Amino acid sequence: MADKYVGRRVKRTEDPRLIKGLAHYVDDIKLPDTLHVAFVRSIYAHARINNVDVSEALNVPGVVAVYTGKDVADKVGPVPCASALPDLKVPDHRVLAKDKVYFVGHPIAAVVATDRYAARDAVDLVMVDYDDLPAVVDVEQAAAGSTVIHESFGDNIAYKMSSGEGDIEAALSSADKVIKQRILHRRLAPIAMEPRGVLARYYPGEEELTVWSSTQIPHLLRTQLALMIGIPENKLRVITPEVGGGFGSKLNVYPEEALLGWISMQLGKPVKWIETRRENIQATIHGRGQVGDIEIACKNDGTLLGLRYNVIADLGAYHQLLTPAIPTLTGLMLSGAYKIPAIQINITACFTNKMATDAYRGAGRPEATYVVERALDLVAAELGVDPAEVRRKNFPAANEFPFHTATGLDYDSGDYEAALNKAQQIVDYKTLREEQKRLRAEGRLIGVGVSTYVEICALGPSQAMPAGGWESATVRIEPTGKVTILTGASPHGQGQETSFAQIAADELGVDLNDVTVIHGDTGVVQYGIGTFGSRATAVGGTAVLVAIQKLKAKASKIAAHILQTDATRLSFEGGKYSLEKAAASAAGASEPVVPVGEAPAAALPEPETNGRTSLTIQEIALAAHLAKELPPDTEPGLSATYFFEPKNFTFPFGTHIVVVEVDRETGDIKFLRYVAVDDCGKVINPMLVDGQLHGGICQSIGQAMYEEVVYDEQGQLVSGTLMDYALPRASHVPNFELDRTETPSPVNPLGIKGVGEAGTIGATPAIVGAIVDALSPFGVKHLDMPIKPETIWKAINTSH
Amino acid sequence: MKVEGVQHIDAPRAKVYQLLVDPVGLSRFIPGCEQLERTGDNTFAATLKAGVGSIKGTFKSTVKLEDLRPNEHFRMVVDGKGAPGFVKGSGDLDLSDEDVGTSVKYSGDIQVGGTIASVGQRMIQATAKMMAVQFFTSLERDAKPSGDTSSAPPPNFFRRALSWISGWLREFFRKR
Amino acid sequence: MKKAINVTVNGVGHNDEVEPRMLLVHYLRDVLGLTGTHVGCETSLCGACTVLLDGQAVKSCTMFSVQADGASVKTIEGFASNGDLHPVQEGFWERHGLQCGYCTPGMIVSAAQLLDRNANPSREEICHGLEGNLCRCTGYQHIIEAVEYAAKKAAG
Amino acid sequence: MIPAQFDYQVPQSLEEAIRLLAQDPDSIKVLAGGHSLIPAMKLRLAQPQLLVDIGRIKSLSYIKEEGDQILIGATTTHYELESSELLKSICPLLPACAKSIGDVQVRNKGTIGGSLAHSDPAGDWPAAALALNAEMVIVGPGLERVVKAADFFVDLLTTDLKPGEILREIRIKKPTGRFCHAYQKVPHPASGFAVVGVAVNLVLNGAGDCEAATIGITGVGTKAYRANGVETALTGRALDAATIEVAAEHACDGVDANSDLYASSEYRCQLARVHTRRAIEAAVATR
Repeated sequence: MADKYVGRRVKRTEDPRLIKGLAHYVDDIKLPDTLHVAFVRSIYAHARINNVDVSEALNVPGVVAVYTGKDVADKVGPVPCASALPDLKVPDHRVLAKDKVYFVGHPIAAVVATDRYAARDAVDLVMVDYDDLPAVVDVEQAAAGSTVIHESFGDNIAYKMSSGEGDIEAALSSADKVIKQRILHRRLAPIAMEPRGVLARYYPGEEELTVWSSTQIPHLLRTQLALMIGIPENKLRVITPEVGGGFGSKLNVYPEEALLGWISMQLGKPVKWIETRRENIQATIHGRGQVGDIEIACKNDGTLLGLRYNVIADLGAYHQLLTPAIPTLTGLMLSGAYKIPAIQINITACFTNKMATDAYRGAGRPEATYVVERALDLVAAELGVDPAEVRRKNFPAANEFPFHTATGLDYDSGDYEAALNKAQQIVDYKTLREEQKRLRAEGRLIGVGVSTYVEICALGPSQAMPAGGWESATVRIEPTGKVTILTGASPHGQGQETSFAQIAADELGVDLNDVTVIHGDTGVVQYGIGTFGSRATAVGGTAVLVAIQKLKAKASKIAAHILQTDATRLSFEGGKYSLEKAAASAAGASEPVVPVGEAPAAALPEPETNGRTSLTIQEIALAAHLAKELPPDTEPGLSATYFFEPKNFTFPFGTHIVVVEVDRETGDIKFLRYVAVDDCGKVINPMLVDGQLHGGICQSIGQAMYEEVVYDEQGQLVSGTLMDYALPRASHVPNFELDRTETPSPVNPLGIKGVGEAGTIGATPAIVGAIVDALSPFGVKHLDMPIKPETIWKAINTSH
Repeated sequence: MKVEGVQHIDAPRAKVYQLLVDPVGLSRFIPGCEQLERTGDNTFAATLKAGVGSIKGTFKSTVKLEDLRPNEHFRMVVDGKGAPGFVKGSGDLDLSDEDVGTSVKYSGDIQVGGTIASVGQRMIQATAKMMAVQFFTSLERDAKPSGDTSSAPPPNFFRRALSWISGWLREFFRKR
Repeated sequence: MKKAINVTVNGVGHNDEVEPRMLLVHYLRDVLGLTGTHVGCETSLCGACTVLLDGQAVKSCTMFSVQADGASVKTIEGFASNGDLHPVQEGFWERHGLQCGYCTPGMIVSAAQLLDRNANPSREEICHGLEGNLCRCTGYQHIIEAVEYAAKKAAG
Repeated sequence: MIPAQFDYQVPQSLEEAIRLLAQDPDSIKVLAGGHSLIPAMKLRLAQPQLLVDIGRIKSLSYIKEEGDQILIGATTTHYELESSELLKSICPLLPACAKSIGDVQVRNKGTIGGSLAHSDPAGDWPAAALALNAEMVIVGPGLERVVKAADFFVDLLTTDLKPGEILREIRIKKPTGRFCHAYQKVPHPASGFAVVGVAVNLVLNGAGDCEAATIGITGVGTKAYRANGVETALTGRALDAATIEVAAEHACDGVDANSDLYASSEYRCQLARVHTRRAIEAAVATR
C-alpha cells in the first residue's frame, strides 16, 4: 500500500473476464424457453400502410405471435423525448408504425417464435401493403417543406431557436473582415461493435419484469419503460450486462426495449431480440446531421469580434430521447477556446424521412468545435497568418478563469496556451513549417492542421439537463472487510470498475483487489443517471469519493468509541485509524495492529480493543455489523450513499496538431504525425485516459475521411452495411503521440474534467485543417467531410 | 437513379415500336421475365426472376405503358415487389429513324428499395447497365429482319445473367 | 434435413445434429454455449467471430457448422490453459488493448494467428494481420502495443 | 444473418459433385470456401435449395508444376497461394495478388476457384488470371473443357461456366526468361474489395525492353479486363518513365467505368491510370 493507486497505470480489473471470452453481453445470457423476436421494418422512407397481413407468417412452424402497430397502439405508450424546448413539436412516436412509416427501418411488426430461424423466416412472409409517398430527404428542402411529414404540424420545422450574447450585428458591420463559409456535418452511424439487444422476462406470479438491455442508462430506461408499458417502476428491473460500446447510441429509449418487455408480459415467457448490423445502421440513432452557414468577424490583426452560425439540423422522422437538444449543445460551445464578444446561433431543426439523430460521441459539441476551428483557419488564411498564432491571439489567459463566454457558459479553468505550446514543442512547429515550405517547393503536398479545442464535459448540473445531472454512489464495507461500490454510472468500456476502485482503494487504504465496483442493475444499485457526456468519472467518481468520506466519518466515530478516545484525536493512514502519538502514549499502549489477514473470516470474532491504539477500516466494518460496540445513536452497518450534484460543467481542452501528405494523383492521405496534448484535469489512470483519446481520435479519423450515412433521393439508406459504411481499421490510423497538461477542475474535489469525448471533438478540425493546408497551393480553403481521396482529387483538379 | 442512353436498333422504326409495346415482345426483352399477362389496357402483371450470378430474387410486378404515340414515343411505368425489396421506375422511350434502322432514346428514373438498396449499392449501377445491354440485345435479335441468331447468347445465359437487379432494369427499359 | 457433425472444440469432442444453415458461430454460441465468440456485422467484415479452425483463423459467421464436421476448433475460451493466460491475452491486459471487450476475442485470435506466422512483426505487419478485425473503442494503438508485448513475451 | 433453409451434400469426388449438381443446376450451388456465397446467403440475396460442398474433395487443392505449366486446384485457398514458396519463386504475381485479398481470415478460407467462378467485378483474382493468360479447366457432365481467362469472364458476376459445370483447375504457363510482375490495388476502405486492381506481367528482352505485356485490371468495369491499349503501348519499347506514363493513359480505353458511393467513374479511371503506371513501375523495379 506504499503507492497510491490514483495517477498510476493500473491494469483493468474488468479485463480478465473479457480477454477469456467469459463476459456476458445480452446475447450471451440464455434463459430456458426463451422466445425470439424479429422485426418487419419499412423498406420505404415514407409510405401509407394499407394493410399488414400476418396470416402466412403465423403458419410458419415455431411462430408464436406476430404483433403489428394496431395490436400495440393503445397498449404501449410512445417513445419518450426528454428535451423540453419551448414550442417543440413532438410527434406521437409509437413503438410500431400503424398507419404510416416515416423512415427506412421503421418497425412495423414483431414476429415472435421459438427460435431465431423461424422468426427470421416468418419476417419474409409478413405482407405489408404500402402506398409510398414522396420522401423528404434533404434537410433544407424539409425546411422549405412542400411535403409535410407529420401532417398535423403543418410544416417540417420541429423548432426554431436563437441564442447568444453580444451585439452580433454590430460585430459583423464593424469588422475589418467578415468571412463566410457553408459547412456540412454529415450523418454518422455510431456503430458500437455490439449491436443493441434486449432480453425480457416476466414472472406473472410476482408480477415482476426484468429487462436486460445493452444500454448506457439503466435507471432512466427503467423509469421510461415503466411509463411506456404501464408497470409499476418498482416491479421493473433493468439489468445492463456487459455492453459492447455505446458512443451515445445506447443513451436512449428505443421502441424495441419497451416492446420486448410488453411481449414478455403477454406471453409469460422470456423474449429476446438481438439487433442485426443492418438494423443497427437503419434504426439506431445517427449522429451529427447539420447544414450550417458561418459568418466570422475579425479585425485585421486577427482579433475575433463575432461569430454567427445559422444551422439547419436534420432531426430525422421522430425525436428519440435527446434529439432536439443536440443542436442546442452546438450553440453552447460556439465560443470554442476563444474570446468572442458576440455570438449568435440560429437553429432551425427539421423533420426528415430518416432515422432520428441524437447523441453520438460528443453530441453537438464536435459540430461546434469544428465550426469554430474551421472559422479560425479561414481567418488565418484570409489574413495570411499562421493558424496557431490566430488561435493564441484570441485565447483567454490562464488568469481569466472562470471565463464567461458569449454563449452563456463559465469555463471552469484552463491554460490553453500551455497546451498549444507543448504540442508545438513536440512537433517542433517552427521547423515543421520550414520543412513544409521546402517540400512544397519540391511539389510535395504537406499539410499541417492545428486545433485548439475546448469541450464541455461532466454533464452536468441538473438545471441544464433533461433528467438530472447528478450521479450516485454507495460505498459499503462488508463484514469481511471487502469493499463494495455501487455506482449509478453505467460504464461500458471506459474502465470505471478500475478507476473507481483506484479512488476507493486510496481513500480507504485497502488493496485494489478488495474493491468491487457494481453497476448497471437497478435491482441492486441505487438510482443513477448513467454514462455519457464524459461524466462518469468527474461526476460519478466524485460521488464515490464523497460517499467514502461520509463512510469514513462514521467509521472514525466508531473507531473513537472502541478506542475510547475522541474522533478528532484519530488519524487515518494506510487503512487504519490510529491514536495520535500523544494520545497513544497516554493510553500506554504499544501493541502493533493485528494485520487484517489474521482474523479468521468465517468466525466473525469480536474485535479486540483492550489496549489497542489503532483499528483497521475492516475491523471497524466488522464492529459496525456486529453492532455491539457502537457509539450511542449510531446505525449498525458501514455504508454510505451520496448523490453528487455538480455546480457546473467542466471544460477540458487541448491542442491537436496533425501533419499529412496528400498524393496529388490519387488524393490519398497519409498521416505523417499525430500529436495531441490534452488537458482533462486530474488523471486517475493515465492508461485509460490514453485509451479514450486514441479511440476518440480514431472515430474522428473515420468522420473526417471515411464515414457517412447516405440516404438516396428516395430516402433509401444505401450505406446500409459495413461493406459500404467504412470504419477505420488498424492500417488507417497513425501512431498517436499523446501528452498532457493538467489543470484541475475546481468543479469537483478530484479536479477531474472528463475525457470520453475529447478525441472526437479535438481531432476532426485538426485533420481537416491539415488536409486543407496541404491543398492550399491550389487555393482550397475548405472541404466538407468525409474528405475521401476523390474529394481531394476533384479539389486539385477543379482549382486549375 | 437516372438511367439514360441511346441505342441503335438495326430494324425499321415501326417494327421496333410494335415489338416494344407488345406483351410478347416485352416478356422476351425484359431480363428474367417469366410471365407477363395483360390486366387492362396497356397494363400488365409480370413475374420477374431477376438476378446476376447466384444472386436472385422474384419480383411481382405491374407494367404500364402510357402516353403511347405510335412509332414515336411511349412511357413505361414498372412497379415490382419481392423479398429482396422493390424496384420502381418510369421511363420515356423515344424512337426516331436513322439512315439504317432506328434510334431508341431512353431516359428514366429507377428506384430500388429494401435489401438490394441497403447492401447492393456497389453493383447497382453496373447491374443496371448490364440489364440495359441485355434488353437491347434481345430487342435487336427479335427485330432483325433475318433469322440470324448465331450471335444471340444462349437462353440460359440470359436467365442466369439478367436476374437480380433486372427487376428495375427491366422496368426502366420498358418505360422507355 | 439435419446433419450429424462431429467437431472438436477446445480439445473436447462434440457430436450434434444441426440444420445445414446453422452458422458455425451459432453452433458455438447457442449449441455449445461458448459465448465468447461474438457476432458484430452480418457481412463478414468485423472479425468479432474469429476462431481457429484446424489452426487457421476463420470467421465463424462465414461458415456453416456442417463445414466444420471433423475439424478442430479453438475459441477464445480455449486460449488460457490451466489458468495461465496466452501471451496475447496477457498483452491485451498489460497494454490496455481493449475497452468494451466485444471485438477482443476475435482480435486476440487473429493476433495469435499473426504471431504464429510471424514471431516478430513490424507495426505495419501487425496492422496487415489485423485487417480483418474492427475495433470501435481503442483506436488500435494499444492493440498494436499488445501484440508487440506478446511477441516480446513469447520470444522470452 | 440467418440464411433461408437449404440442404447440404458432401460429395467425395468431383464426379459425384457433378452428378449432384445435374439434378437441378438452377437451384443448386457449389460451395467451396464460401466467402462469396455465404455472405449473399446471409442477406438472403441467394437462396439455393442445395449446397454441394466441394471443399472436402482433397484432390481439388494443390499447387504444382507440370511441364511448362503451373496447375492450381480450384479449392486452393488464397493463403496457400500467398504463402507458396514455389509460386514466390516462379510466378510472384500470384502470391502478390493473394496477399491483397480481403483479410487474413478470408484468405485462410476463401478459394481461388470460388473467387474466379463468382467473378465479382471487384475481385482480385480475375485481374491476375487475365494478366497471366490463365486457362480455366471446367468440368461438366461427361465433359471437360478449357477456357481462356479472356473468354471466361463474361459480365457482371457472370462467367462462361454453364449451369451444372464446376471450375476444376487453373492452369498458367510458367513465366520464362526475363519477366517481372506486380499487383497494385486500391482497396475499398470498408469492404476491402478492389476499387481498382492492376495485375502486370511483363516479359523483357535481353536489353530490358518490353517484349510482351499482359495487364489485367479489376474493379473498374462490370468485369475484369485486359488493358490492351496499355499492352500495345509497352510492347517493343524500352520501359522508361515516359513510355510507361503514356502507356498507362490507356488503362480505361473502351471501358464503361463503374460508379458507386466511394468512387465515381471518372475518379476510378484516374485511379486505374495512376495505378497501372505505378504497377508497371513496381514490376520493372523488381528486375
